[in-house]
Amino acid sequence: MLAIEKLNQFYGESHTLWDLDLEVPAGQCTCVMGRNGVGKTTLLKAVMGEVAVKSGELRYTAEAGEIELTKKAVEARSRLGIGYVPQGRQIFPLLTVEENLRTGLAARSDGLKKIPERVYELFPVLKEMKHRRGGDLSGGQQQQLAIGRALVIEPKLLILDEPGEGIQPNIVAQIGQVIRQLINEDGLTVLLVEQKLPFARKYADRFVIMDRGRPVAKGEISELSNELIKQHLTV
Amino acid sequence: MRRFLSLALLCFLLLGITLNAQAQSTDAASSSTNDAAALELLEALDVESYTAKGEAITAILQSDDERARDWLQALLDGRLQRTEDGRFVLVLENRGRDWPVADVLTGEALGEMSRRDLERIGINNNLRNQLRSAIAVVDLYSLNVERRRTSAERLLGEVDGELVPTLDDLIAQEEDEQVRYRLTQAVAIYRAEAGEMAGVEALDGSLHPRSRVALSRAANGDDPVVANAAAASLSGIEQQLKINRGLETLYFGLSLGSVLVLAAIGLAITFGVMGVINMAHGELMMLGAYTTWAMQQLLPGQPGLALILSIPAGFMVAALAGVAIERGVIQFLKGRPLETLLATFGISLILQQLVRTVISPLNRTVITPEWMSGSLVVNDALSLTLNRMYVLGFALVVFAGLMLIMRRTRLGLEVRAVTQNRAMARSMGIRATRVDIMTFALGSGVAGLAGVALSQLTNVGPNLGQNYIIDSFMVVVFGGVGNLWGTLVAGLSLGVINQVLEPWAGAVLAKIIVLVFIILFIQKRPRGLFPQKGRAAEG
Amino acid sequence: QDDDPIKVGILHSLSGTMAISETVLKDTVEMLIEQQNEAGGLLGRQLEAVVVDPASNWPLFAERARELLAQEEVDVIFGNWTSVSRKAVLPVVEELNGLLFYPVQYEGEESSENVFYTGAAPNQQAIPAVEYLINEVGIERFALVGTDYVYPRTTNRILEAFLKDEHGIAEEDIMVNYTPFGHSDWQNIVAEIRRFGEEGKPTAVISTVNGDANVPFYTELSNQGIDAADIPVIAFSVGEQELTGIDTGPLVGHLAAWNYFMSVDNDDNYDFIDAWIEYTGDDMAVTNDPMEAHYIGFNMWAEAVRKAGTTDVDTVKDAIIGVTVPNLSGGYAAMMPNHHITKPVLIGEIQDNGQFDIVWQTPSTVAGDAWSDYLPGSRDLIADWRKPMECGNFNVVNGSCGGSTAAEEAEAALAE
Amino acid sequence: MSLTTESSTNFWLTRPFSERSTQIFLGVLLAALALVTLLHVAVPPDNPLHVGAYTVNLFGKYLSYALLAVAVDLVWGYLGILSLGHGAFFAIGGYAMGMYLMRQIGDRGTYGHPVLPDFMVFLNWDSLPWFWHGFDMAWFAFAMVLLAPGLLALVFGFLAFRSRVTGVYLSIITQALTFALMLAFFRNEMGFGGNNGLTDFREIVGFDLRSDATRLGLFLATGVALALGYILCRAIVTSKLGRVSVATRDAEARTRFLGYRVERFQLFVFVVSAMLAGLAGALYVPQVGIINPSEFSPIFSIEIVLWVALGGRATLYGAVIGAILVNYAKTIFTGVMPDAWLFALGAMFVLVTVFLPKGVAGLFRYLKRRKREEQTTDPDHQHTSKEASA
Amino acid sequence: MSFLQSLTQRDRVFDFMAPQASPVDVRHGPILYMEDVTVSFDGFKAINNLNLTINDGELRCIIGPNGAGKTTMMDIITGKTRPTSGSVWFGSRHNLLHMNEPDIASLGIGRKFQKPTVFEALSVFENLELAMAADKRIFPTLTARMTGEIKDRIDDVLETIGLTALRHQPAGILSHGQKQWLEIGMLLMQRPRLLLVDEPVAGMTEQEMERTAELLTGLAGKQSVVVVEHDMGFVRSIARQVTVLHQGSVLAEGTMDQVSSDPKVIEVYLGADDEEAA
Ligand SMILES: Nc1ncnc2c1ncn2[C@@H]1O[C@H](COP(=O)(O)OP(=O)(O)OP(=O)(O)O)[C@@H](O)[C@H]1O
Ligand SMILES: Nc1ncnc2c1ncn2[C@@H]1O[C@H](COP(=O)(O)OP(=O)(O)OP(=O)(O)O)[C@@H](O)[C@H]1O
Ligand SMILES: NC(N)=O
Ligand SMILES: [Mg+2]
Ligand SMILES: [Mg+2]
Repeated sequence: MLAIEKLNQFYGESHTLWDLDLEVPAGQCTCVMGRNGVGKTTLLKAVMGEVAVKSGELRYTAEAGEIELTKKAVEARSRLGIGYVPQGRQIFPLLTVEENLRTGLAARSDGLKKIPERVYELFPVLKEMKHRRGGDLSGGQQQQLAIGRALVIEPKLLILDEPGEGIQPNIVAQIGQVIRQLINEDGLTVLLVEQKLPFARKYADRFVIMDRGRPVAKGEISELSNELIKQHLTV
Repeated sequence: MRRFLSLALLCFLLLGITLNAQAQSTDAASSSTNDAAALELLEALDVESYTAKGEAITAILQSDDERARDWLQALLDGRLQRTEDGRFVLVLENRGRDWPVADVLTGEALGEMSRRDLERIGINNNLRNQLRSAIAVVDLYSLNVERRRTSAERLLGEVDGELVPTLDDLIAQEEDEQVRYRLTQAVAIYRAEAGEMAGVEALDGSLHPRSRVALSRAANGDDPVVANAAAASLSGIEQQLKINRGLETLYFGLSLGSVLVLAAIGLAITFGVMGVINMAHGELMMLGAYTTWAMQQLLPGQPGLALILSIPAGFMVAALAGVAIERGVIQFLKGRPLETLLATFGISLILQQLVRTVISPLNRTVITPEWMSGSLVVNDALSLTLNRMYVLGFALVVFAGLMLIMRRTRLGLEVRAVTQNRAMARSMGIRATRVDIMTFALGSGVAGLAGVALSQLTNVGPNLGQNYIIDSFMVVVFGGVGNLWGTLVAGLSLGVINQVLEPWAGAVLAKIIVLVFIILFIQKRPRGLFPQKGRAAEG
Repeated sequence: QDDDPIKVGILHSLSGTMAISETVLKDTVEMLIEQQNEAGGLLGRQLEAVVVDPASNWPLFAERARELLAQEEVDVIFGNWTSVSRKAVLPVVEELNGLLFYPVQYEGEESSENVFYTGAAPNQQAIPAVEYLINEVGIERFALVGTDYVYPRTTNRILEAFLKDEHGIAEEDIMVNYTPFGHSDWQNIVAEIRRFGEEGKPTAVISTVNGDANVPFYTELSNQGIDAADIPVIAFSVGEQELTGIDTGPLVGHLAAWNYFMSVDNDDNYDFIDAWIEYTGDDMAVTNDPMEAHYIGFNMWAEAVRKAGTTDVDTVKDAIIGVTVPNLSGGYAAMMPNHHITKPVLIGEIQDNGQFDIVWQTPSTVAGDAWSDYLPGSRDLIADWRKPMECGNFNVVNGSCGGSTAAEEAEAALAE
Repeated sequence: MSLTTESSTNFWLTRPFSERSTQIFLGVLLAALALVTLLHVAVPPDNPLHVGAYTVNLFGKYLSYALLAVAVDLVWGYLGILSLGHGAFFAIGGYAMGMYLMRQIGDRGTYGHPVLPDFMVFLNWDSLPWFWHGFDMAWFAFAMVLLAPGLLALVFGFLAFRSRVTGVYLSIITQALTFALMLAFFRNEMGFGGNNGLTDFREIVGFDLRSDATRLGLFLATGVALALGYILCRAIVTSKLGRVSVATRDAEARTRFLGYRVERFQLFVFVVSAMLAGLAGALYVPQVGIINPSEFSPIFSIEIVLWVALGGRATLYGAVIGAILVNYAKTIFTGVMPDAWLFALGAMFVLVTVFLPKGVAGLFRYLKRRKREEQTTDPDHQHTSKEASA
Repeated sequence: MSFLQSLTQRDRVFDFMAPQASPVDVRHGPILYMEDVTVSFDGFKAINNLNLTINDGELRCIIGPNGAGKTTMMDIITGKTRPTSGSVWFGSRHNLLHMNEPDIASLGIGRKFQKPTVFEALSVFENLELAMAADKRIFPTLTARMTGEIKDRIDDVLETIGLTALRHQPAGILSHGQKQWLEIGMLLMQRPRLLLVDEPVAGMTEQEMERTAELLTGLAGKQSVVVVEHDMGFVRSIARQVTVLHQGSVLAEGTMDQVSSDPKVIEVYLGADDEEAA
């Protein structure tokens, strides 16, 4: 689905991603892990186009065939079916919940004018609070809104940056199940950043551990041993 | 002077003929023999002394020439002129260096003449009054109801004893309700001033200023009964006047408010919604106003049509200028809202000077079309100026339109999303660049519309924008940034407050008080009239 | 040195709020210079215009004036419109001993050794205008409406005193109203004027409303149906230039008092107009009173230079007193010892072609009075810059020259 | 922001002297003052190097504008308060000075009244209004130069900051303030000379205002005031209080949760800034010879902000550069191309914003960084060089 | 107050002369006491008759569904939000409802926000410096000096939060997790009597979570700590007393085991398969 090759990214003078290679197989959930500040969020932003990359390739397989993403504008990427749930929620604080969701309609190719009912089914609180301003929601509600908003696009590739953050346990579990369901039934591909091992273990297919801007270990999720964790995730 | 009208009317009546009866009996053949007499009549006008001219006017009035009214009208308009060879001509169009003229007596067009070679038969305000009255007298017998109404109106306060019986006759014959009412009133005013009870009674409840003058004279009269009745009438009228004055002030306030709303509403989009501190907003309005001027130049003689066409044209011109500004400058300042202040200030300087250099540093004349000038008369004490009524309506329509666009179209949602979180909006597939261009164009276009409207109220000149920019920002902020309703309510209420204060505080102090009021109000509501509430706004 | 051109400084705002009035004055002086050069220059030397833009900013006026005198070393300056700009420039021209020709009607109460006032003083405009209203039109009630600054305030004070003392007009028959610069909403004031005029006595408005505020003022007047025949407005700051920005149709018959109108029927005037139209290349170009003032001022200066045989400021200053040149209305203007000139006063009625029809004029010219006879503080002052008096504010009561000598004494004391 | 926190253990007022930027600034300023003085006094007038009285006067005016810009940068750059009304404080300081200068005229006015200024005689006033008393004494007037704007800022700021008026709302009410004052001062009844303002000054503390020596003195005094004002502002911004200000600018609410009474910090800095603006106005007036209500005009206040933005916000020296640059450009352009100078000035504003996002000062810093980068071109050392540059 | 008094009690006139806030009175046990607190936003009751008592030196965990009102509760304590009704006392002397944010902060209530908020233009070091407990009035702040002692303390905290290497970087460039740490560091610098910590371990790895747990349990005893967190593993590892909030009021209270076996809590919050998350 997405193949990343030799990706280099800089913030001003500081080199954040170093010759990064990464494969995100279609129809699977790939989980990126790593300590604070190693560049996970930066990687996702680079895929979305929110930060400029210095060099490297992002090859994305869409219906129309393989597309080089680095040449695409940000808004074009979401129109190619990439949904993004950023870290820190990034909802539109002064738009109502409903309007927040409606922004996602822009990227849909089918010109749908209504918010898919499925989103509300998944997060009933959003329906309840439809007319409240996004910024007034509680942290967890905002996170649910951010996920719901990405689902409005009906993405082919869903990028999630710590989606469980601030969400109550039973809904976290529910989110995990929905993701699995979408993967299994609709063939969705997921690129996930997650720190919480139980969640990763339960819902991801593959893992990648990053350190200092490059992957240092990868494999099937079952191969994620305590050994590896000690080695790369302990401070 | 005051009594001239009745005098004129009297002479006119003494002749025992009416012009319209005359007009029917005149035939073309007799006109050439009349020309010599006519020339003599006109010659009498071409003298130095205004007194002599006055006499000449009376003479014309008493002549039985059917062209008398036209001559008097031409004289009144300053179009009656003389060539060097002594011919009387009518100037058809007196702008520029050479004017098209026609012979007064024959009506034959004489082509263009240099203004140097023409000498106007001058009149002054006294003569102007006399002429108006003279025309009114003629018109009192006119078949045209409008003319009769105008002349009846002129009679208010101008009637004297000798005229009363004639007028009573006329009243009896008159078919038109309004003319009859005015004539009755005119007679009543004379009677009230003469201390007659009938006059006082007839004037009860009349709001016309002349009636009031008459009543107050009657109230100071000798007969205590009449005086008391007049005083009672007067106090009733005063009461009525107070109400009317209140309504008038409210109208003034709303109309000033609508100007503020129009000036601010475009800014409520570019600044309030997009966050661009657009100091060139005023100059965009100026472009709209100049578009109106240019339209009127393109369509000479059709100021009304030109004005209507200016609405789309003004919008387009300003919107295109807005696009140019957005593409040329503002797009490079994303995320640096304060810098937009600097750049757009520069743009406003450039636009101002551009107009000075390319067009002129002087103000331009924009003509008010017939249907927009004058007032809508509600009653004798209250009339609402038409141009401002149109502007008020226009402001409301523009507001409603904008509201629809911002609330009901996708653009409204997208622009808010883009301003609140640009990166995220783009990640959601919103074409931020396009949204920026369209929104800025919309805000600018509305500024252009404001300019079109302002061209009917104030100077169309290079300083137009400067005069409104401060007020515009104040209205937007006072209403609460980002809230269109706020802009509307703020504009209208500031307008009303200002106009309510003005009569007792004076214009300067009223303005100061309004500013102090804004400062204090913001203390109470630090985020304007309609603030964004809740967590979201506090950040 | 002798072949160097004579430098003429032009100090008029070409940008900012005053550009609207002042730009044409810059062009006028440039035209006059061009004409003079075509006629062979002055003293065999060419003239050269030095134009600067004080941008309607008063401190900048002072700075530019200093630049003209100290850096450019101009021989004379034609400039300024507003009184405040003149006040800002005054200390500079006095200090650097320059010559300034000021072309605009103003409030008086000033006479500087270095300034020549070619515009009207109040006695050359306001007073005759009111006389006309009372004697010829029969007005009994006056609304004095003005922009809130010194010129209208002073003029109105003089007029109030004049109306009450000389014509016995009662307090309640005088209404006074001030508005800020650029005032654009006249609804209330015009309504008030309308009511003021509805009391049964013939009423007139005396307007000292300035510049940009006039268009909305007249627009409102006509919309509220105030007609010149009912309540005439006589203005002191509305000329042909201002009328080019107004739809004059509804204004016909309103009045203005000036010392010159474009419609003056005189061949000198027609020549001037033709030259102006040619110079601007605009068929519709109009002339106005301050332009005439510059025309007179320029010719007076040229004449004085010719008479003195030099452009030296002190010599020219002495030579110019008494110089007489033709004005554009068929008469002559003479420079008086108080640095004001003689002018005829004309009353004109607005025509629908944006011109004025002259309906009245003073039988002879009136000499400008620097110090008003109607103000208590200045009643006793006279100005005379001839030797030996050489004083701008000589107090005839105590027989001494007011501030100036005191300043000189202080300067002398300081120098020691 | 390169705050040398760790070395700043000395007395807060002397702290700026240890900064390189301040050293350079003061060095350049003092050198310029000395050079102008020298070229004015020691070089004969016919020498092309001679600096005339006109130029000295002009520079004096620029320097007072520069001080005003520094005052605005203090509140805008470091406190995040975009004041669109600082012209009011400048003008009030100017009026205080103007009143003193008017009283110095004494009976040398045109009407020769011993006490009343000309415009009061002319308006037929019989006595001095109460607020004019005391201005015949230099010490009182000079105190008022600081106190009057300071007091206005105190009252206005107290109300505004207490109510937590922020952002554009604050900007607009500062604008309303100066607008209201402008209209008020235009009124002749106010007793400040109306539109004509105060002019025709003769002398200041006994020195003839029309002499070149006084002019040089005023120029030097303004230069010194600018230096002192700069040092004071620098001392404030490098202190912990300066960092609290920056914190307030970026996250006002968060600063409160740390226990800082934000409104008082804002008030303090605002008042200091207003007083500096007043001082600038007081130095400006005797040099230009007039003060009138147009200094209160909102557009003037916006222009001040433009100088700061153009020079580079939040640098202080940028404000100085901006003020001098814009006004020098104005002087040059209005003389050289009187018909088209607004095009040039407008274009300058546009180009600087688009091409120099951090103003002229930003350009300096960019060039400095470029130079340093060239010295450390080894890409592997980027991380370390980044840390070293901190 | 007489005029004379107003002159002598100048601290009431000039705030910068006011003495440091008086110490908290905890003789009666609780350091924080909330009674019948209700907050409504346009009719929606985010907090509904909430009663809560925190004892001096206690470490209390608060859990509850999204939107239960946990953050709002902290907003009330810190003065950000004014309750519609009810009372909130700090110790037995200070009525928090009569104070504003800085007053409450200087009394010794520190807070870490759910969404990390740091001063982005200031360096990490300066962020900590500003947070430090110190005299926060104007003139002391203006004349404050950087002593070796202060530097050592900041260095200590930098070490603890693992940001030593980034000390001179502007806080704006930190990653999400690093900002979380910086906020915790600022809280440590503040040395408050009562710490309110909203979701401290969001976005942290297991190991970092352990460190945070140690840190917070270490503080308890000397200081009182209120932790809001959704990570049950973390809560279990530090919790002694747990309060469950639901729809603005207390749903359950007790030890972790008691609470997590409460069917109501399982229903609204934990969900059936809680054992996974644990
Ligand atoms: N200003 C406001 N206007 C309207 N509703 C609000 C406002 N502030 C909070 N709320 C609502 O109050 C409820 C409580 O919010 P709060 O942030 O306290 O929840 P929380 O317990 O912290 O949740 P989370 O665990 O998701 O952070 C939520 O439903 C929220 O939508
Ligand atoms: N705008 C920026 N400018 C400079 N450096 C930045 C910027 N944003 C992030 N960084 C740095 O880049 C590095 C990677 O940041 P990133 O946000 O990708 O980390 P992360 O792996 O997502 O961490 P976390 O788990 O804390 O979210 C960090 O060291 C951070 O300080
Ligand atoms: N002198 C004038 N009109 O200001
Ligand atoms: Mg991250
Ligand atoms: Mg919360």
